[in-house]
Amino acid sequence: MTAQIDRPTVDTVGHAAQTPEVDQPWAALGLKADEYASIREIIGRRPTSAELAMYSVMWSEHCSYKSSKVHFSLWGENTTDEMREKLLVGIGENAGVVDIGDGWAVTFKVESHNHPSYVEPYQGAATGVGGIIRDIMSMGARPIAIMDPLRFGNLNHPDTQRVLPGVVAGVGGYGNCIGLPNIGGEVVFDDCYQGNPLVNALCVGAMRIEDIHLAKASGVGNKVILFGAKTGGDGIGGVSVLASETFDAGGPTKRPAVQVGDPFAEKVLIECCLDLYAAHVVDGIQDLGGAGLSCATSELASNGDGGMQIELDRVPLRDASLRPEEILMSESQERMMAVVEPGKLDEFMAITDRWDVEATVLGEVTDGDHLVITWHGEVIVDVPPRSVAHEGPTYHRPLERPAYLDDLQANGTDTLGRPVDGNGLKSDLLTLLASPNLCDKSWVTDQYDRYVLGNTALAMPDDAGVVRVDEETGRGVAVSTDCNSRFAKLDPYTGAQLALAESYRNVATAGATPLAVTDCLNFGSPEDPGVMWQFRESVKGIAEGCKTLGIPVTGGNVSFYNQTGDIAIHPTPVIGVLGVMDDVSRRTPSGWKTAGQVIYLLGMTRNELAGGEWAHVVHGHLGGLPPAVDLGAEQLLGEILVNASRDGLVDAAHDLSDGGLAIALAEAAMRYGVGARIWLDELCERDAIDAFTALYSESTARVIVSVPRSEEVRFTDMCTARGQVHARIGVVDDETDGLDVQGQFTVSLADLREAHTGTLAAVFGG
Amino acid sequence: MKVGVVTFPGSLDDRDAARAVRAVGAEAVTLWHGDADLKGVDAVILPGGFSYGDYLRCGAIARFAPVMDALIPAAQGGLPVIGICNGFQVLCESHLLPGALIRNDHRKFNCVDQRLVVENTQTAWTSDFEVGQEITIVLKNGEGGFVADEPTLDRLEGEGRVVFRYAGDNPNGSYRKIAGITNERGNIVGLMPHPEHAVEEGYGPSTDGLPFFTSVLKAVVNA
Amino acid sequence: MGHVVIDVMLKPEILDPQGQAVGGALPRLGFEQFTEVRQGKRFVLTVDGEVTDEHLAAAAEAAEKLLSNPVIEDVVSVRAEDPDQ
Amino acid sequence: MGHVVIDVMLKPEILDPQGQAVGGALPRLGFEQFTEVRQGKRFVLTVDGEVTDEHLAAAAEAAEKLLSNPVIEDVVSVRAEDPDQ
Ligand SMILES: Nc1ncnc2c1ncn2[C@@H]1O[C@H](COP(=O)(O)OP(=O)(O)O)[C@@H](O)[C@H]1O
Ligand SMILES: [Mg+2]
Repeated sequence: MTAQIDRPTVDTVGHAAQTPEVDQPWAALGLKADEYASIREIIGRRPTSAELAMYSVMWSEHCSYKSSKVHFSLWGENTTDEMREKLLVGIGENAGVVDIGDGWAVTFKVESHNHPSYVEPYQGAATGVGGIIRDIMSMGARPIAIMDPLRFGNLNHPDTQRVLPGVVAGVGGYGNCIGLPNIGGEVVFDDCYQGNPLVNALCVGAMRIEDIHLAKASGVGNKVILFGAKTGGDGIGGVSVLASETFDAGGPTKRPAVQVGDPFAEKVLIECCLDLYAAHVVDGIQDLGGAGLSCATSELASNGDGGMQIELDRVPLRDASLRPEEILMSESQERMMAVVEPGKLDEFMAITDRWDVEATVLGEVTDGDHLVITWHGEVIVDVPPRSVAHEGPTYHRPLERPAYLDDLQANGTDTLGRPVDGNGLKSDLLTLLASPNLCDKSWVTDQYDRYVLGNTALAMPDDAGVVRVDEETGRGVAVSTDCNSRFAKLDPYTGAQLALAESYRNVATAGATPLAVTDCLNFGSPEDPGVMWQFRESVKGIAEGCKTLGIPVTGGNVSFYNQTGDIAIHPTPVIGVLGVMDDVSRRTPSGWKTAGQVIYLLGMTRNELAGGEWAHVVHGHLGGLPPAVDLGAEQLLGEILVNASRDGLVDAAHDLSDGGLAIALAEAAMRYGVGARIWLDELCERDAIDAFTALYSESTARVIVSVPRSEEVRFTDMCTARGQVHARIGVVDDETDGLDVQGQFTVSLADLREAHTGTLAAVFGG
Repeated sequence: MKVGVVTFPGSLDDRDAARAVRAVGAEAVTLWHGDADLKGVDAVILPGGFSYGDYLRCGAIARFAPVMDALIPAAQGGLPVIGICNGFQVLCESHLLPGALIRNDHRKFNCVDQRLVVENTQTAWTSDFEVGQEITIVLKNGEGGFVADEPTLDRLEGEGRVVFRYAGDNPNGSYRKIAGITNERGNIVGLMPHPEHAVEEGYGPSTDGLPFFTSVLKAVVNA
Repeated sequence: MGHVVIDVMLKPEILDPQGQAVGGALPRLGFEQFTEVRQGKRFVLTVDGEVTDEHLAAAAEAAEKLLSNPVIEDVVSVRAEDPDQ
Repeated sequence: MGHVVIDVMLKPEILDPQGQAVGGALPRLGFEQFTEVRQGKRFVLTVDGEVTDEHLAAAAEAAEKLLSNPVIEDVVSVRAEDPDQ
């Protein structure tokens, strides 16, 4: 069939050398004049159209991090040797890897697929999940769980009804079909995401330490193999255009072909890769994600010690009419590239055959230092691979603290009308429970399989997802993702640290020792100095916060241009923290079960309502300074929670965050339908606050725990000995229907549930 | 005592099914879709998942896998076989069980801890339950709506071949709230919910799935 | 290159949740004139050269065997593609 | 009672995992003659009385607006149902 198609003449290297004056569409491909000039300088002639395609996608914001890179020195500067101890693979690879003990390694990473998910919610979200899974696979790991931090515009906006159900169905459609438990995520609504929803996806994988694989092409004569799906015209230019283009209201957008995911193909690819790793036939491996073959070939070659030669016409095509530039840029999903010793080629092919996975030798590692790509025998690319993959442009974009910040921070919450009696406190509780950000999310999370693989020990709606890694010992990991972007809007440095603190606390609440961090930095346009300042502040906040907590950032992703017209989203640095447990069967759930257990509130409560849910929901207010961060207190609290879990001192623990104590109490009661009597007087006296502040403040470093009577003395002794602030605020009580907040109000379980459930179903249908 | 677990491309709960088999002290044997060979097993589990992506109809393509050429006659001959979720769909597509499974009436994938009532304890897979017993195991699928024509439904009811019925609200629009059925002989059982996700304390909603696997051990020993 | 088109619909007595959902959405968009919607599948099979009677017979057999489940679905047509479509 | 039939197919350049799965299964069942399979959707909309031009126009509009996603799909036909089908 291919033979019948007339091949248009291609732009060869020889031709390019002789025709320096040819006018090239570098601007349409998103390159700046000086970037084009520097490509010409690097290769000493004009680029061929294939080279231009490669440089343009690889030098896009999405692939080259050209606006953010200069700030990444903050990661390294804030990572101490001690933090590096458990870090087996750090920033710079497809995903970071940490040592969780007993010879096990875990890799995890969060990535964005925001813009594609706005254009085609189902496929955008699905391929977002597929992409991050391949990153994890490429480290040599078996993927073991996924999470999906999501942000949408106003719940009642008609476009949210287009976007949300599609995104959720896409995350579920891909994750369920590929057989990975979804163990958590976020569903947040805010008007700032109306024209620019955020679809982030996180994947966790596990392997034995000796099985770690890296993306590098070494060993002259080793074969370079493309395997998986055929290459089609999917998302050509998508990575550079889609990820970098803002959606101006009404304006024309470049709409490249949308990628369609095939989770079945990826499931087969996972099993096939694991068989390949087990047979030790893979020398280097790289997934094909954004920028497709351009990225995989140049990164593999750049990370290796030689050059690489590729015959591009060997690539199996779904569409025989694709031109070489298009093949290089195609973002067809479910493909991987491996580097294999010639002697192991047959075994490699036998394994791919068994899984019905198509595998094609495209070329080999050479002793040169160039990446050379031919098309039917003619050289169309001849470049130093580092210049494509790693030496793209770097911008020192101007930064400036936004002028509006002073007014915003001055506009605090003290003037907002507060409830004056128990009835008012109760009605605010019910209002908050029914609000979009605090309501029951099972309309979303019930669409995700949280049980597949049989290792899930904790998932939605608990504070962290917990999965077993080693079936013999029960060793496993806990992961949580968090970010309150209103805090980050008020103060990006503090806001980013608050996200880190919350995620850290959630992992500890489940009983795990926090170990490592991944982040997905969702921001507006880097060309806006105010946004760039927010970005810098956030990175600094995370990096310095991680140093204080002693846990390294192992990888992540930057997503810029999240804005509609000139209006950027709130800065949204989503933080994922991973913790380890020697036996996940001792994980601490968030709900009360046993009557008679004593409820303690750990941590201090201050008058901190700015940026919180109460101000947002009840008053539609955003202003003031976010809650103070105290990472030392978080660390101490984490140690208390982990020790308490290990020694069996607590049966339930629930983190206090959005909506404060009131919401945490209601959730703990609703979880298993067991109520409690609560008293606030001593707490109010100790912290010099009123009942309203006790219930709705969002002060950090706080958790409620339920302690069996038999352990109460040991528990309080431990707190006292370590200086952990604690207050006895109630008792789990199956005689109480719901919550009895003494002296203030009582609210039945039925009323709590009626408020809490149904908000999403009312909008999206039952 | 060997229980085979079939792996089709796209099977997902095969590892879980094997774990459940081991949990009751039996040996789990992997059966590959491409081999028309049952390796001498005493019973077979068709696990959950999305065989071949379930892109056409669930179970439709898996039904033609070589392993089914061996399994279909063996099942007809009395070999205990259970189809869980996608496995149930494969059994229906193979006409080893009547009816079919269609998209949930609410059109969404749904993962919940589901209550079921056990109605038939005469099958190879349910003898360790009590009639009328209520159990809670995981239900998770997008196409779990059991349908059949009225005469077939009446026959299933009349012959006591409805093995499990959903308790509480109908989770997916299944006709007559049917969650699982058996063949005339009682050796083949298909159900949408997942007993293999309820065999270990701490990793699922209950351990109500264990009797499925202990039952079949007895059925094999007594056969 | 020829094409055989095969149409498969759920039997009328089988519940069609997808068709129902579309049927429910149409009036909200201002389309009041449709009293019912059913959703089925359409397969397009490509053959080398013209579509022959053998192709059609094979397609009909594939339609019965694989592309439809007779318990719930009907094959409503198997035909060479109308060139004007 | 009349029927309007709407056919929607994925655009040719868009990956069709469903059609691919069927295309992969056919040879295993002995059908070797089909070089490609694409799977699409077929909607049957019922109207009271005969199908009029207004019905067809409304159906065509509904097809563009709701029944297909123009980013990945084409509406390949909107027609009154052939009475012989
Ligand atoms: N916000 C961030 N924080 C830390 N590391 C980051 C961040 N963004 C990107 N990285 C790291 O930079 C490297 C390149 O990122 P990316 O291009 O997303 O990887 P990939 O090509 O695998 O998708 C990765 O190691 C990634 O973890
Ligand atoms: Mg990668």
